[in-house]
Amino acid sequence: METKAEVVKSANPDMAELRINMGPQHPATHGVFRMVLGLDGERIISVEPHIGYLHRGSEKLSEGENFQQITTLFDRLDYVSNFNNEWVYVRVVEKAMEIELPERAEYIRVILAELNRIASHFLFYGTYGLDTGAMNPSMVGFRERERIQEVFEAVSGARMMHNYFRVGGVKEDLPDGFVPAVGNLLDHLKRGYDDARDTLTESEIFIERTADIGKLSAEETLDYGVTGPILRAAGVDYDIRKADPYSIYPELDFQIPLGSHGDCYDRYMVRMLEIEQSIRIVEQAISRLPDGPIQSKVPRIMRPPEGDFYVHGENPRGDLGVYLVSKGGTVRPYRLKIRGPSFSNLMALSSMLENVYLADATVILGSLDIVLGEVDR
Amino acid sequence: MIGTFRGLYTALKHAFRSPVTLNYPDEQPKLSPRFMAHPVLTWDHGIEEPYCTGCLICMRICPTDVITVSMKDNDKFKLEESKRRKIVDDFELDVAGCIMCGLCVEYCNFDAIIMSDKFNESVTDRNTEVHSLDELLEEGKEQQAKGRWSPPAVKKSQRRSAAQVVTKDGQGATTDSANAPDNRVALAREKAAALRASRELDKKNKESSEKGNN
Amino acid sequence: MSSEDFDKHIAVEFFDSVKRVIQGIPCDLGNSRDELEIKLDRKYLLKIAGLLKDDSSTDMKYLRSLSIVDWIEDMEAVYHLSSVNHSNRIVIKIRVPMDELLLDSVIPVWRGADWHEREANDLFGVRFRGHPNMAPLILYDGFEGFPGRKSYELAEQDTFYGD
Amino acid sequence: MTLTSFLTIIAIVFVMFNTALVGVLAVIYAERKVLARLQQRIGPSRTGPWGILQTMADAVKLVLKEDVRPAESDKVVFYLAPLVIFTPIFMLWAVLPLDSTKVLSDIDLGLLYVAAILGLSVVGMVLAGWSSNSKYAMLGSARSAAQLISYELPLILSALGVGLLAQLYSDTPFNLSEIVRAQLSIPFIFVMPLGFVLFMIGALAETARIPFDIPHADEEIVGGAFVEYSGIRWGTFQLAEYTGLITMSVLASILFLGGWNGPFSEKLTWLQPLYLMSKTGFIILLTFWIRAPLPRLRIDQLMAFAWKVIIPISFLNLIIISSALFTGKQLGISDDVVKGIIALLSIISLLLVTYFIGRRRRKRLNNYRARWGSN
Repeated sequence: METKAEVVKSANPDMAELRINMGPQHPATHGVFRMVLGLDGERIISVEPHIGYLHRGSEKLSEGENFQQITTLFDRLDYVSNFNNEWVYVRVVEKAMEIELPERAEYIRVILAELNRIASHFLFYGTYGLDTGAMNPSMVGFRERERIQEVFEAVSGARMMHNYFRVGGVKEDLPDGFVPAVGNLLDHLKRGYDDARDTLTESEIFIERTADIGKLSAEETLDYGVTGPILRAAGVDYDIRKADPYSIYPELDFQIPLGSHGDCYDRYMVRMLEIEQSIRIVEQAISRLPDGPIQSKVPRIMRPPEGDFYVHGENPRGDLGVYLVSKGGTVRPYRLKIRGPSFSNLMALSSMLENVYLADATVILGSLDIVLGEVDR
Repeated sequence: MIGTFRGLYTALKHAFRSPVTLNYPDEQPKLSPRFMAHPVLTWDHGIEEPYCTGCLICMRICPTDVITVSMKDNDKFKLEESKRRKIVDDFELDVAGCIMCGLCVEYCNFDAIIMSDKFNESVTDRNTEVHSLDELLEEGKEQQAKGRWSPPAVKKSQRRSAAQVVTKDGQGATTDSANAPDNRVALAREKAAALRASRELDKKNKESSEKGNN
Repeated sequence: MSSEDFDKHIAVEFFDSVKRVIQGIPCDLGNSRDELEIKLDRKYLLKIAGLLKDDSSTDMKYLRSLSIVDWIEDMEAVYHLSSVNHSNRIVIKIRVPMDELLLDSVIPVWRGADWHEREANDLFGVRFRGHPNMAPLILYDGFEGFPGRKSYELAEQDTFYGD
Repeated sequence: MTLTSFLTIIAIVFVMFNTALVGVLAVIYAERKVLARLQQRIGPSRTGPWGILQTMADAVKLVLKEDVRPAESDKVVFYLAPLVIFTPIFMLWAVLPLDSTKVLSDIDLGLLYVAAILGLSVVGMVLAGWSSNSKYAMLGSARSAAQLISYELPLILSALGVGLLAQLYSDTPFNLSEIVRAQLSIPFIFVMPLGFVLFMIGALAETARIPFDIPHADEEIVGGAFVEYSGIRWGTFQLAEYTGLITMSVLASILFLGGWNGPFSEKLTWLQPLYLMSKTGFIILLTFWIRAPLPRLRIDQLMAFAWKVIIPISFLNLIIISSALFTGKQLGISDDVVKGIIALLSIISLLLVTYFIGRRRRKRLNNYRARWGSN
């Protein structure tokens, strides 16, 4: 069937389409992402996404670094949820070298990764408020994120680029006074979540701006390879922590929030409800945190055996997968493919932006919650 | 319009809470003891020499290759004042390239390098970011004076094995610096020698230019 | 591969349903760790993709990722598929000779392969027949060479460690 | 027009322009501080005690900045546009009574003058957008034209309502001073709250403030009509915008909150300007408060909201007032009872409207609450 562009062009052939550049320098593109939009008045006719501005060649770099150094590379992929990235990389090497983790290390990883998920969703909340025009949500979102980052700094020494997970465990044990600190952090987060919910979730204008916008049906979402909150907002129950459980998730009880309409408001709601679920997970994990060693016996120079290994985890943005091909006996990976969720989520954007208002383009792009570090790698 | 009024009411509630932001230059942020800014070298006050023996492990493990180290014989060792046979001759750290990941501290066997908390270092031109040996030692003394680090009772290599648990294959942790193929060490020595030569060159033509213009 | 090797990782009935679905296509089934591995010739790629996706018992609706591995003498395209309802996973591995790097584009089966194929073309030079818009995705226009390949020297990144 | 009276007028206008400048600096500073307070931030605290000189510092910076003009932009119109926006808003000050005696020109058709002059600033916006030869600016000017024009109607209609009510008290109801005197007994906000709400919505849209912020929606078209301006020329736009905010607040407080009336305001006349300023300040704070948590509407929703909801209701408001006045006069009911009826009808319709606006929200939230418990 004819796309909108052809319809408009055939109607008035000599009319030049108003093409504007949204990005790479633009307040609403969440990073260095450029869209060339063909406009007919305020409505978008054609979309041309351009990526690659943040391409650092992480996959090629990882072929030049040995297994201890690659963790620093993974911190910089999805720079909003660093622990989750490190976790997937560390798990792929552990799977290759068949290393068992001590119980305490598993619990530490779950606590930190889920706190990172909360921080990442609060960042989404802040920027999404700004996309629709409200100023308060950004402060509410960043205030909560700051509190979580204080705990991260106490544990790993850095607020974002932690480099804290190691193959077979974690770098250092938790600082003393960590458990009470996380305890009152969770109270703060609950109050912060209430503030966040009261400001935006029920505001008429916000619902007017996001309900039934950027709708994507379940089949289409899956066909594009879109995963994470966007897929769950379309009603598909696929969360890797439940579908392909890893670490100690089977022992924790939590729900997977699902949407029904698959539009921007549902994506927003799914992420907000995920904050609640993650708070529950951290509470359970904190209460059952065992003592014991935090690092299993791992040679300082790792040489994984020959073969190819694929591991994926539930990153706040979707299904982050790492495919490691190793030639056995070498200190560096032969090939390390990183499957970023935002890379596939962004593919669905051009089909969502057909025949939509310019103002909605910002809202839809915001609802995808993409991070360009993971798209361009 | 209940949603809008609830939003307005929450905004009003925020007005009666104390601000969370920090008036930065006047109120300094409270850093945790594990805060990682760029690494600095530690000073052994007992024997008045750096802990670093120039063993090049940090140079090898650094993902962004910003550390350049060279080694020389320790004359204090000949006078039996210190047990260190080799001592660091020259140490260069390019803070601009350093990604503050902490791998050098983790892999150093002599507790010679620690992460400082000097995050607010800004410079006006690009190449003053390279900290030389004495600058790093100076900053290290500062950190020690500030109490962020004190010489540990147990040596690091013993500490690491205690923290680990034996897994199925039971491989021991072997420090691999000994059996690295020797061309690596030669390469490092060349690079350091080239560095020292270029610095002498700068010094010479700086003096000649001063002699020239005054 | 007989079916009892799979008992510890992959459900046996899943393995039987896959065999039933693709019995017409010459390929060998393997077991890479916990995923069913299918190695086959590139001629049957589109056919097998369509079969696996449409059949309700295998239901491979979600193409996780397309990775290209450069084995110097030839290239290997690895398709990671998984189904959302049964959470089973399949890996399709296809060897592509170095002199003729050409594959059929799987966009008709999975819309999501679009950018994966463009990225593979940018970084490795593997062309995909039938791809609607093969513009460079990650690299800027006019970039010579294929950075992903082993032959593309990593600029002086040689660390002093290991082999 | 003797020379001396002409010079005095010039002197008065000069004083008023300076008060406008100082007022704008104060309002910008107040906005940044109040918004910071609403978001648990500190706000400007670096320049001067509590950051008071912050806006002055910004102004000096803007003056020192280079004044860039896009390549093929239309030179004359580009330089003219900021003035075309600022002058009509500043002309409104001529008619606003500061207190019972001091007003620059006490003309009888003050309200009509306001209604006429308000429409002119739209022209400036379109000139600015069109002349700066940039796609974003052109989009911004098209948007602001659409919005300003369609939100003038509710503004003028609700002001008309005030004029109608003022008939009870004086024979020249459009004279702003008369309107203020008419509210001696009770400010009109209590008589017609619906009128006040409509006027505020119109005022917010006129000054392009959130939630009617689309002329320069930062996320979508990055600054709208004056995206290509820089330096003090861009400063004049900000000046025009914030003077518009002050003017609208003064107008709102005159029409609805009873201008300079307040306890002991007849006896101690020096109190009157203070009352006016405090009421204007209250309304300005109200706009800051509205700005913090509310997102902005999309352009088509904005237009639909104006034409399908707000304008019909402002007609309804007029009908209520005029029918109540007419029946009151026919049946000889006393003025206060008539005002009571108007107030009652106005409150009822206000509640009806708010209920009607919130129905989509209820639909979406209920199915969430049903599935995920009270959220």
